[in-house]
Amino acid sequence: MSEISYKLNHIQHYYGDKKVLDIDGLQICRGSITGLTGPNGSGKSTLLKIMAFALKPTHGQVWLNGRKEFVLSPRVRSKVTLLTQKPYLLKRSVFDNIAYGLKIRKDMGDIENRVKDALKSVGLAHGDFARRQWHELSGGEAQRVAMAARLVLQPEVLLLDEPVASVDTKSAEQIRKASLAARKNWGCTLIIASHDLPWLYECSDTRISIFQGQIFSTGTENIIPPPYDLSQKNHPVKWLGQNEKSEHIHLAPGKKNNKFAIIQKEKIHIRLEKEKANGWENQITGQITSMVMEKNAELIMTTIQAKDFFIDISLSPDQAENLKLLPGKKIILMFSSRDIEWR
Amino acid sequence: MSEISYKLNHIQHYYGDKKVLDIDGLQICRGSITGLTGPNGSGKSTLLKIMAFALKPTHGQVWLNGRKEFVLSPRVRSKVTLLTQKPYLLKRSVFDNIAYGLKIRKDMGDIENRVKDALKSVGLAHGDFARRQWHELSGGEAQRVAMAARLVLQPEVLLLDEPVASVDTKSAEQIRKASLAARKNWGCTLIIASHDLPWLYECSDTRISIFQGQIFSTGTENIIPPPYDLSQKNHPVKWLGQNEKSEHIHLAPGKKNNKFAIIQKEKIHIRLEKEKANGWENQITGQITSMVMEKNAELIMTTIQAKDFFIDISLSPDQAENLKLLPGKKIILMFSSRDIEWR
Amino acid sequence: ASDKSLMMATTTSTDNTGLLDYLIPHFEQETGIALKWTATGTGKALKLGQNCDVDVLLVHAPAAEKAYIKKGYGKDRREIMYNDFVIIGPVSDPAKIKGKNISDALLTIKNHKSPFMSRGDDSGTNKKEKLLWKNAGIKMPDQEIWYVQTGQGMLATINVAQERAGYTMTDRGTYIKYQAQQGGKAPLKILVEGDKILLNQYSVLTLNPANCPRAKYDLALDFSNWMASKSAQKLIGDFRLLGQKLFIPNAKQL
Amino acid sequence: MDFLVAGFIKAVELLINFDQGTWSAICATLRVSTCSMLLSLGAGLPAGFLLGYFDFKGKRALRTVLDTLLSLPTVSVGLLVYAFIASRGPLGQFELLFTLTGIAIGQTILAFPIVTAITASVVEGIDPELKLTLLSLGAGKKNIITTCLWEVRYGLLAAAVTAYGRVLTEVGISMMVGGNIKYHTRTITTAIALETNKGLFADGIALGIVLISIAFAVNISLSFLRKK
Amino acid sequence: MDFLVAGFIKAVELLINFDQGTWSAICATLRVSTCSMLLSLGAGLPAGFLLGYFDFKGKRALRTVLDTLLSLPTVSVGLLVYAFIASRGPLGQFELLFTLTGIAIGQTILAFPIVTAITASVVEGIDPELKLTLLSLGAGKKNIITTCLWEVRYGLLAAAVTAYGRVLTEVGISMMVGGNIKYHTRTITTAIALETNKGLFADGIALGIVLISIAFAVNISLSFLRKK
Ligand SMILES: Nc1ncnc2c1ncn2[C@@H]1O[C@H](COP(=O)(O)OP(=O)(O)OP(=O)(O)O)[C@@H](O)[C@H]1O
Ligand SMILES: Nc1ncnc2c1ncn2[C@@H]1O[C@H](COP(=O)(O)OP(=O)(O)OP(=O)(O)O)[C@@H](O)[C@H]1O
Ligand SMILES: [Mg+2]
Ligand SMILES: [Mg+2]
Repeated sequence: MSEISYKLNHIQHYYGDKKVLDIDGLQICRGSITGLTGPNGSGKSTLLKIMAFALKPTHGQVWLNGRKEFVLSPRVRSKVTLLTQKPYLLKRSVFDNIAYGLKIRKDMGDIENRVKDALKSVGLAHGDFARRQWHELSGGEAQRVAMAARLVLQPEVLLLDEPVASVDTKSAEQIRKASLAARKNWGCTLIIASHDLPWLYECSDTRISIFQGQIFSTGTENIIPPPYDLSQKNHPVKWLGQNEKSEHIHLAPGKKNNKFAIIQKEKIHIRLEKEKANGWENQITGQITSMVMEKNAELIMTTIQAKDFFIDISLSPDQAENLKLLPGKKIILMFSSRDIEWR
Repeated sequence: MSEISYKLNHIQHYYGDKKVLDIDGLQICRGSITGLTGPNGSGKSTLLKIMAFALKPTHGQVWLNGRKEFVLSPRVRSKVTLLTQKPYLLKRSVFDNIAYGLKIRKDMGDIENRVKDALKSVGLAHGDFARRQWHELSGGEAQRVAMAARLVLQPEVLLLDEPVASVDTKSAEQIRKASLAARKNWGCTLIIASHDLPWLYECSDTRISIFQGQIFSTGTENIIPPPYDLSQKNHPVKWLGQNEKSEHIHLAPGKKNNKFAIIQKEKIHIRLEKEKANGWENQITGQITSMVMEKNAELIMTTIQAKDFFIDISLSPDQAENLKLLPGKKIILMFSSRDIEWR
Repeated sequence: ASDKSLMMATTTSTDNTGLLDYLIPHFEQETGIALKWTATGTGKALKLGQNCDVDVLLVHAPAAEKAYIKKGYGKDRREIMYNDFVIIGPVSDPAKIKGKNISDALLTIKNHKSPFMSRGDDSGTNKKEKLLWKNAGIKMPDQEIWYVQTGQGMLATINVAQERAGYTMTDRGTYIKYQAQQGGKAPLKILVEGDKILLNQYSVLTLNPANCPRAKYDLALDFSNWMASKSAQKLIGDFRLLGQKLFIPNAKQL
Repeated sequence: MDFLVAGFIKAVELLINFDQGTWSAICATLRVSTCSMLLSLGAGLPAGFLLGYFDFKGKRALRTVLDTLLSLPTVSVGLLVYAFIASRGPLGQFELLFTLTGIAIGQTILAFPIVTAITASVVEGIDPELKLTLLSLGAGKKNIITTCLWEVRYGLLAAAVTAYGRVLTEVGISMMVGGNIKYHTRTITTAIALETNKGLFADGIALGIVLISIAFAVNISLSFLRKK
Repeated sequence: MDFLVAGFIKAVELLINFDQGTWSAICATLRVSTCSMLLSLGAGLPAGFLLGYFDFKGKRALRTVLDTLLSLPTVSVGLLVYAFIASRGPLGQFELLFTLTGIAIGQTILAFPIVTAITASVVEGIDPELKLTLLSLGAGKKNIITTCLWEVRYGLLAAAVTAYGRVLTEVGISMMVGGNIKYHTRTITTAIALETNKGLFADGIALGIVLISIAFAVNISLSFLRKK
């Protein structure tokens, strides 16, 4: 299982003069499910397109299964499949849309049943949908047809760009199951970009977050996003809230160009009240907005909002119960500025 | 505030022979924010298009401000604005896209600043984005530009079809704020369709859910979706789980054609363990998947999953604390089949 | 002079040879009448006159002209000049018609089934050709393989004849131009000429005011008279194409 | 073959020596084609829009008829126009026969179906989301037409350029309606036909080169409208 | 005016009486136009695809040249082909002058830029998402071409129909290369030109109606390809 599927080396991508991706190195294990998160415009779709060999990066190489591969390389074609963010359906019936990939692979055996299964796995009834035309679908239905068209190919790598963006809860659950089944049944490697963090956390076993084109791996980190106030050079500050300068985070000194403030999730502590003079510079008032079950109910992903700053922390059920944490509750986030790194 | 903005009368819509919308009556108050939920293909987008006077319903009329209105009616044009599900940007710059609506209204005063404000309200920096071309945007950025193009018009009614579908958490929060500000600043009436229920619950003051074209108002109801097993005519049953016939819900007798099983949320009780012989036919094992703060932290929207059946219940913080409810916890849903209505 | 203007329809040969370009400025200068002309097939020229779209005609199809006047469309047919037709063919002359009289020549071509190119466009030239077949007592070989109808202008037809190594009938003016183009090494040369019947008479016709009341009959008559005038006749006689005389003036002075 | 080379040399000569006949034909061609293009675009763009945008009964039949009109032979158009504007025709009193205006009318009839048919199929390809977006932004009928057409401007350019090519090169109408009158209604194409008829192939080629140069100049000045 | 009516009657007569000349012209027209359309579509669709799909340096210049070629006068094309296939020309030994094959070659040259230019601008309008989708589904180069072209089939129909109209109605090439030889290379358009020149306007109109009828039949049989 720990065989390496993808290796990215010094990938940079520019749109015009604008650098939107700058990844020194990244490895993806075969059979893993990787969640890709990050704000709008951080470069998720660009990265996925590059990994799908549908876009040539301005610099750098992508290895697949230990081989340097390129756009339109015939080795790659039948292995890697991308579900794009705005799925495009071909101007033909739902059935033909799903069968298309099989047809160009000249892999036509038992096509009826395979299409049927694919439709079922995204929660669409074959009888109702297969003969519909591409424009006779609602937004979420179209999204799911596109997903089915990828699943039916049983690719070695499945790259999903916001697969549940306009999909209802039940179908999202179905797509999650289908993703897990893909891994189980044919050892598929999945990389999934999504803004639906609870869903993504349930789906994936490792997480990568991406911010302004840079990668912060493992999902154990929180980014304290810019802008930073550098007016006192040695004690940069991040103001919370949009206009008022009231609450703020003390950052570590030593900020360099193009670096972001990072803090490990485990270094953030939750208290119910402020503590005086305990050596922790940062005691930020926040409110729990949501608590969501992470995979297998072992952890609870808790989202805390402090003005316009959102932070996700994974808590154990015990911890949550002890502090009687519930959505809506006000809490204190406590951490030291020494634990903040510039990366 | 309780003046009526919209009135829908016997609206039916067909695509071909397929009836996708069947609404007997619906009223929307001026200045309200209505959340519209429902699974994929239930008819949300169709309803919003009809309310935007961009689609003529097959049957029935729509009143706006007490007047029967029609597609392309000049009275409606400057009042009602729809953000479509797949926002389409005109092939011009971001600035021109946002200014377009103002230009066709010949309302060009101080256009620079108004566009700037609109961009800011969806979290995009004017300097960075205004001069970009329509195709030089990421998915979420495009979505937000389209939103800005609607906000800038300051319409009387704003219909939003999945405004945060591919938008990051922070921007979703900004869009929420912008929606509230629209109501506050110019008394805007908003109807918002979304699958992001936590977000929607935070945004809206009333909820409508829609299922196979039929409306179930107020958000206090849960639909137990078909298929129903009618093999014993008098005791219809809803099987949970996809294939195995194990756990099930006893439904009320008397199912009629095209009717759905509905249960009021308040009629569902949560227990930690099953109780014997208490007269409640249904004791269903479920697991809490998420708990999200509702508006103003007064309630917690709790999602419970029982096999493939999802149910949302609003709990008070006290209730949750007493039962020590947390995501991941297994609970029992208890309710009587007599409380199930056919509608 | 600008209000005195005249519209003429004429056949392509008068225009293509450059005769009108040479002649008309004199006419305009002497009479103060502006003359515009459109050069088309004889048939269309007559038709334009019949429909009163023009004021005067300069054509070369005597039989058709007489019928035309009889029908009441035209008036005052005035013979102005002539040139002549010749039969040309490959230098090798496969049917051996050189020196024969015209009827014998055609008969030989027919018997030998040598390719013969006809314009087949009902032009003055074509009408003359049909008359020649009739005079030779031969049924129109319309459907014969060797009888090729080009439906095109004279020069194009000569070109087809050259490609097909066949015979054709042409007016002398066009042949001269053709010869010049080939730089004196023309693969086709004149084989039959000089017969009286080969004369090609050009006439000016005015339109019948009864048919076309709005046509400028008076100015048309002026043109007709001028063309027949001594000075114009001399100009025509002096006109040369590539050093060769092309038209022989023969207007009868009134 | 050699007349091709000779034609090239002659083309340069004609232009440099400012040959009067050639220049008058160039002017006539430009005037007539500009006029007919303006008319056919003015009528054809909205007509094509309506045909491509709206769904109505008999639309497919109408499209088939329109496609058929793309196969109108120029001589037939010429005859048709002639029938109307000839001195005995219903429009005879306007004296349009043998005038540039007459030619322009005929060429408009020729170009209109081309502009309309290509516009219609371009407009048909418009994303339905665009229509919805425009309606939802409060666009009125006029806004919808202009914005839709602007959205597909590259496609319309193809319609215009194709129609222009047809208008610029047609002979049948110019010949039949214009009469190929030197210094008046002789256009470059009728001049080419004449020279070719005279067997002066080099002159024909030369004039052809002149015509193509005009088209090239027009297209270069249009190319700034192109997508980069 | 009356010749229009007469033309109508005559058109019916020609077809009913099975007039030999007319039928031979119809056959010639059909054979030549089918052949040239097949050739120009076969070459023009892929060429237009490449031009519209890929971005490369000099693309805009190439498009401008192509647009200019839309303004090739038919007589010039005729002369060009004539120069090559005349017996003294470089291809003289194939004896293509005054044959239908010769005409077809010329018409292919005429139609190719039309097909290519319209195809290119239709392909240019393809949603970039389609390209991405095809790549992501594992389409190879050939799949990409065929699927893209199929996606824009309605636009390509316009290209084909426009080119067909041009080919069907052109006179210059048929006249120059084919020679308008009765029963052999006389097409309907050259026949129309001939009849008109003879002053037989009614016959010209009649043949024009015959031509339009052919186009109508072709377009009706194509209309099943249209979007409903
Ligand atoms: N064609 C383009 N030209 C210029 N800039 C572009 C282009 N496409 C994307 N960008 C920019 O590149 C950056 C990365 O875009 P990308 O689509 O990868 O973001 P993303 O992470 O997928 O965002 P989202 O969550 O909104 O989908 C963004 O800042 C975007 O504005
Ligand atoms: N053009 C069409 N032709 C036929 N059926 C259609 C068409 N558009 C939508 N439908 C069907 O109508 C129903 C309602 O569609 P609608 O787009 O309103 O759903 P929705 O609630 O917006 O769904 P989603 O959450 O996926 O956006 C769906 O079942 C869909 O399949
Ligand atoms: Mg993206
Ligand atoms: Mg929808």
